[in-house]
Amino acid sequence: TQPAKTYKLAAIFPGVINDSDYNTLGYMGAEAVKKDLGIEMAYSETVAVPDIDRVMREYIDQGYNIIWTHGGQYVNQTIELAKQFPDVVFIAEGDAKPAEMPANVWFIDRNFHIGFYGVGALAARITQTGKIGYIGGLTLPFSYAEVHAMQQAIKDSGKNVELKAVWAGDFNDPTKARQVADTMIAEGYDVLVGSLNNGMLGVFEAAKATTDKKILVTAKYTDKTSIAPDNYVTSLLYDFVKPMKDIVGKIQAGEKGGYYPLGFDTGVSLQTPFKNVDPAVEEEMKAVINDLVSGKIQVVKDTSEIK
Amino acid sequence: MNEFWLTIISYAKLILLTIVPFVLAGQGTMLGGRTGIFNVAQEGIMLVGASVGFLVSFLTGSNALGMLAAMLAGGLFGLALAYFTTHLRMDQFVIGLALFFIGVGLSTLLPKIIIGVTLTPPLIPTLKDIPIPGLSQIPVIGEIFFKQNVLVYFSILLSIGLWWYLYRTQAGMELRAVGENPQAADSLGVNVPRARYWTAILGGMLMGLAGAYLPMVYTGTFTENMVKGRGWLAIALTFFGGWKPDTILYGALFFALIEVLAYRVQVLGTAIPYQFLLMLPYLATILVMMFSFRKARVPAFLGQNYDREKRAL
Amino acid sequence: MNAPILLHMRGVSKAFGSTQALQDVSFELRQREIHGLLGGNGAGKTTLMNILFGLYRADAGEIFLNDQPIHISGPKDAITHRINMVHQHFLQVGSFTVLENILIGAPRKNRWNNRYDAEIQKIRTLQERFGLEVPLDALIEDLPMGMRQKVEILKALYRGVQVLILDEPTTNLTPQEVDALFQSLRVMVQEGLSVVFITHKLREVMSVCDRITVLRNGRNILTLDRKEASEEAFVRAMVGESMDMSRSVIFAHAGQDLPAPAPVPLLRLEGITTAPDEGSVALKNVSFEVREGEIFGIAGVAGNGQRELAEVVMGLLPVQAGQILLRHQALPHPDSRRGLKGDFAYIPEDRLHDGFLPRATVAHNLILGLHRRPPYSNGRVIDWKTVHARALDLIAQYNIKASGPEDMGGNLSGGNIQRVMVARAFSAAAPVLVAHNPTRGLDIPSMDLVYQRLLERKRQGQATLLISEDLDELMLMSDRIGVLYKGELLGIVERPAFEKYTIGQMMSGIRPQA
Amino acid sequence: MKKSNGLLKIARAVLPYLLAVVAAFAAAGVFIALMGFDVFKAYGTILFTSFRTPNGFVQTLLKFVPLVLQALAFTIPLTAGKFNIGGEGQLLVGATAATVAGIVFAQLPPILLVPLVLLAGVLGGALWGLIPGWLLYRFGINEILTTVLLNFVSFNLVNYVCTGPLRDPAAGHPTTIAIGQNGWLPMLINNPPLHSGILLAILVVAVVYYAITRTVSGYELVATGANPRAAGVFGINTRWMFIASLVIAGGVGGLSGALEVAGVQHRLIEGMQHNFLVLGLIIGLIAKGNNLAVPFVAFFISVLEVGASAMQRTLMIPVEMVFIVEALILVFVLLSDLVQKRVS
Ligand SMILES: Nc1ncnc2c1ncn2[C@@H]1O[C@H](COP(=O)(O)OP(=O)(O)OP(=O)(O)O)[C@@H](O)[C@H]1O
Ligand SMILES: Nc1ncnc2c1ncn2[C@@H]1O[C@H](COP(=O)(O)OP(=O)(O)OP(=O)(O)O)[C@@H](O)[C@H]1O
Ligand SMILES: [Mg+2]
Ligand SMILES: [Mg+2]
Repeated sequence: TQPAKTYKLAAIFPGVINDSDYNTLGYMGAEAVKKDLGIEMAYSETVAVPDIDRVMREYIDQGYNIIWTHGGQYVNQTIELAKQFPDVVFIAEGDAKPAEMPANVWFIDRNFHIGFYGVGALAARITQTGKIGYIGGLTLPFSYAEVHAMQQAIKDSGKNVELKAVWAGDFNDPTKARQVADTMIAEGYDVLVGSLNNGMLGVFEAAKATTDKKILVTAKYTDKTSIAPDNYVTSLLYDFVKPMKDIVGKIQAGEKGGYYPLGFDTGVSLQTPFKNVDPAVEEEMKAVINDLVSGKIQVVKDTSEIK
Repeated sequence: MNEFWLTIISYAKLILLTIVPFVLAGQGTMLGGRTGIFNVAQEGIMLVGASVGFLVSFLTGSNALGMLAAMLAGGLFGLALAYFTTHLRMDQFVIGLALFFIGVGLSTLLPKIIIGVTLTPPLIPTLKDIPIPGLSQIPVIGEIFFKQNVLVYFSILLSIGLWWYLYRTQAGMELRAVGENPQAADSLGVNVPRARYWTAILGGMLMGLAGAYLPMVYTGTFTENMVKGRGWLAIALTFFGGWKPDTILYGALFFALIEVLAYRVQVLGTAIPYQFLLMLPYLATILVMMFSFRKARVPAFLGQNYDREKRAL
Repeated sequence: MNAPILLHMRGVSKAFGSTQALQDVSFELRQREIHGLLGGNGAGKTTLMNILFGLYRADAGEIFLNDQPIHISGPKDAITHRINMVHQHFLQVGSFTVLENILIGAPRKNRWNNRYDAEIQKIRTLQERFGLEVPLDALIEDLPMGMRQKVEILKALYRGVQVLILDEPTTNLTPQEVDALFQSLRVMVQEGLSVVFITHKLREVMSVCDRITVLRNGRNILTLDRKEASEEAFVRAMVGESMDMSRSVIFAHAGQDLPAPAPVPLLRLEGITTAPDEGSVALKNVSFEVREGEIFGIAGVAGNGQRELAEVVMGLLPVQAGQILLRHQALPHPDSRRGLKGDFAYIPEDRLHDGFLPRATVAHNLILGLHRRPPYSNGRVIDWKTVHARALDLIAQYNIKASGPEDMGGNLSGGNIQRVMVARAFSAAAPVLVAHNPTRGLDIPSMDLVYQRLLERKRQGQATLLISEDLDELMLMSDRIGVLYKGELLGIVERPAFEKYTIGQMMSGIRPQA
Repeated sequence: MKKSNGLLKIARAVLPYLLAVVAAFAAAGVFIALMGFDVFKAYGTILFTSFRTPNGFVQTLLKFVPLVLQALAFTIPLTAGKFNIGGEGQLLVGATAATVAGIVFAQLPPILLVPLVLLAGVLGGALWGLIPGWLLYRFGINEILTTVLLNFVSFNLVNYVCTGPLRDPAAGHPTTIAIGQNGWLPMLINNPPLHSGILLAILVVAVVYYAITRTVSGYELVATGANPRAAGVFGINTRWMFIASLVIAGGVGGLSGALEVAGVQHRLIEGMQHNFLVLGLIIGLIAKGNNLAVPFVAFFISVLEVGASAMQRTLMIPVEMVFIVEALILVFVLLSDLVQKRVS
């Protein structure tokens, strides 16, 4: 009823916006909001955990009234602050609906596991040695969920392949990731599924450095063809343009909070056409992906520990 | 060749691949220490080396230039350390820490300024293995030792060379004298400041190269803080390497073995949480020091500054 | 014989921070002469020669060699002019062999190998010529002082010298070894060398030198031919008018009429035996007692267990056998807190390492070891008011040259550091004092002050264990002197039966025949 | 007369710092200008953000708490001549212990739980300081190495705890669930939030200063640092001093972690140590190990840090720039020493 008030968006990123990865996606989302919705936007890079509360408050001081924290490490403090500033809207990200959700919080659930069913199905079909390696950063709930989803896919594919999950201990240490990947290759794993940020680069280098056999790699978030054209298969693409435009739009329409799960309908997709994969597999996978998107395949979100 | 040998070979290659940054940084530390200069800025210098090395080879498209630049940058840090300690006689640890801070800052600042925002990751081609004609044909041995990248060869030859220089030549004997008792060396006409300068600079260059190794071989790109404590491990290595080139090489092999095995255990599957496997290199280092540290013969003058006209207080 | 002048230093001045070490000093050296350079501590002897050898850079002055002005900017230059120096504290690499120590910096055709056959030959011939037998492949740190000095001389000869400087070469030698050294000096002079011989011991100078130059407070007072001068002349020159001789212990020869100690033993060592470990001499079954009002002297060549003895008495060094009794009470051992408890005071031999806090204030230094007891503290909190007052008092009493109690220890001169050591020890007023080379680095007036304080203690019936490498000092102050050799107490002589050469014999390990 | 002397003394002490700061800013300014930014605007932001808004000031105080404690964790052993580079490890282990205590005993009333949480943090940190202390005492291992290496061990320890049974399923990041409300530090101000930990930090500063300058143990610590050999000869148990100083430092470091948990995060979060260690070292070194100077330097650095992120946000100048300014200040402060020596 009252005239739509003007909104200013502040986006806060855990890493540098030019990582051509998770932060870049966020940056593009924020840019889109700025361009397409004509909303004033400012952002902060590499905001450390101890600083997040301060940075959010500084933005609020400056009259920003939509605060988006683009990372799971911020979710708790974002919600805490939301309670203190009811007329500022907060957008938080995480992997499971938080226990308490103030009315002025939008929660983006990243639902990584759904896409990883597809990755698993693909990996099962392209491994020669029958050994698939999943390289994660840390044993976070979403990582477990990803691995379980892959297991579900492998089971459904009826193929007899082994899936091994290992952890580099860090999503952003390419050197460690490289060493893990080297080890897996030495142990005969020929398909490496990366669920890392900067670490991904180490996995690709390991694959490139292997000359005596062909190592295939899948990645996450963005198209990484250019890094290793001969080893790259696909990537589980994410997108924050549509989600952010949706949410900010809703905010403008007066919807101050809500739950926003990411999925195939919001821009998540398995990058096609696959690289370095024979067309037959490409065909099989089309069906799988369709069933996924249509919801015919229900991917179980299982965050229990991997033994 | 059967499965077993293939595994052996690939692990042996991995170990050699892993020792390089430790050997380079360790020998660099040892070299400075031999004239009494105790560099504690490795972590920072390696970061700068990684950053500069990556940037230059990214801009020029030449890894050789990149490594050269990394060594130059490291050399500058060595020069600064030598100047502040040998010339201005300031505390080596304090200056070392200051250089470490500057290194950390510069390493992330430079890429931001020079490359800025790109939407595809800036990548450089990593170093290719260079098979040594003939030798690389030898079964197993050839595969392991003579199909490596240039820096693996370099770090091993460097260790041998340094050992020969320090223990088989008069020049090296005089250099060691500087680190043991500079006043004695000085009173016999050895140019102590010169020795301290060049060892500190060359040491810095080696650390810079050690840093450059990470993007050049492991990752093809620079990422913030990518050295992740290897600089500090190099100092530890130098201590339990007894400040000797040969034992430092063995020490590095031991390190690499631990690292590689830690990952292998994880891949083969184990009840031990991976976080504890990742602690292994650090814990093993401490463990080894418990038994080797007292015995390690440290250069007598390590960490001190020599002033001809000042009597030791 | 007036041989031509080989070397001439003219108008040399040098300042270290505030101290003017040398003020317009001139010095000339004739060919084939042994020239004594005489002066108290801190007179500038070492500084002058360090300048000649290029270790210190002179603020002013010039040097002529055979009437040619030469410029020496570092030892390298000095060596090329065949000037060489044997330092007071040997400059040697302990972990290297004798051979390596000689060859450091020696010019070679090919510096990229370590085949030293030719060099070894050359060294052997030198050793024969001057009778300097040393095993070339022995590690320096394993050699006794006498040997290490030979190495030092070999280093000089190997590089070919015409001017050889010896800085207090006799400090660590027995009278016998001293004679031997003087022998080889004479040989060298016959071979055409000229020798500068630094010392503050008059008798030595008189026995070997052809000419003698005396320095005092950085000025050269006089240069005389030995023949045409008397001891008194030199003493005057060294000490200066400043000092009031009448109250002086040194010149009053107070030793003779010291009050005899009471026969009551205060400190007693019984069969003390310590474990041998590298770098230190083991004490072997050492027993003696120090009585009330007694000064018990320990003589011996440096490094024969003096340090170990002092540390055992202070409870720092564990023993394998034997015990220490204070007033017939066996003391717990080892017990590094012994000093803290107030019965023992200590003047350590190595003041810089064992006694001094360069990075703390003079006040901090003056209460080290006394800091847990009144008046300085109640055991928990330090009463800095009192500390400050006392510090000012001590600084005045012992005329310690410092800007005040808050002055940093590092700014003090060696002599003043020693004064701090002494002031601290005497202010503890402990029944037992272990004084190791208490006058090292002190000029004669301050030396005298220490002696006066020692006599005061004596009168108050306190016991003093006086360990010294200066035999004259021991014979002047002690009631009895025990001689240490390789950790054994070879014998005890009683005043007035002191006799330099018999004590010297014991110092070199020859037992007195009972 | 006397008073003016005192002032003169203070001026003498402060002047070199001011010069160093100016010099550092000038040097870095050239760099910033070359990068094509507005130097004055940048420095304006850096220096005044803390004082423009109440939030800015409160945030500065919140930074000050961990930084001053980290600095003390460095300077306390430094007094005894030992380098503790393990502040962040001690912070993390302290934070871990505090978190576990805060979760396990969540039901206790505040009067019990708050002290318990802090105590747990102190003990955790002290333990992490004891290990290098013991390794030094028993095996003579260089403490610089052991303290640093233990940092890396602590990172993995935190990862383990944050992804283990106490993990927070909602956060896509290694985080534990929150500690009991009763364990949260009482607030001095609610909005912007200023927790009472700052009082505790200031208290610690005062106690440390008093203990080192006035007590016998403090004297023995100083003596040990000034010359361990001599201190030992005169009855001070120097090896014990080394251990004690490292343990106390660990405790202080642990407290900084506990305060972050109980006062700010209310949970253990991977990365919560950020760059506190390095800043703590810089502060301790700029203060030249003088515990009286530490709080002032720490506050100044906090101002810079808060200003830095504002600068990065408003002018898009990389934060590292400020880090370099800080390092430069250190170098210039060190140089100013020499200058003083030369002059006097
Ligand atoms: N390296 C130095 N730094 C500072 N002051 C010095 C240095 N060397 C000598 N001095 C000062 O110069 C003066 C002369 O010292 P020098 O060592 O020449 O005396 P010396 O005659 O050799 O005394 P000693 O008999 O103790 O050897 C003394 O005041 C001494 O403190
Ligand atoms: N290691 C040193 N570095 C710099 N200056 C020193 C050093 N040692 C002494 N000094 C300075 O040199 C001056 C004399 O020092 P030194 O110890 O040689 O005096 P000294 O002649 O032995 O003392 P004294 O004349 O009382 O016996 C002192 O004022 C001191 O400030
Ligand atoms: Mg002197
Ligand atoms: Mg002298």
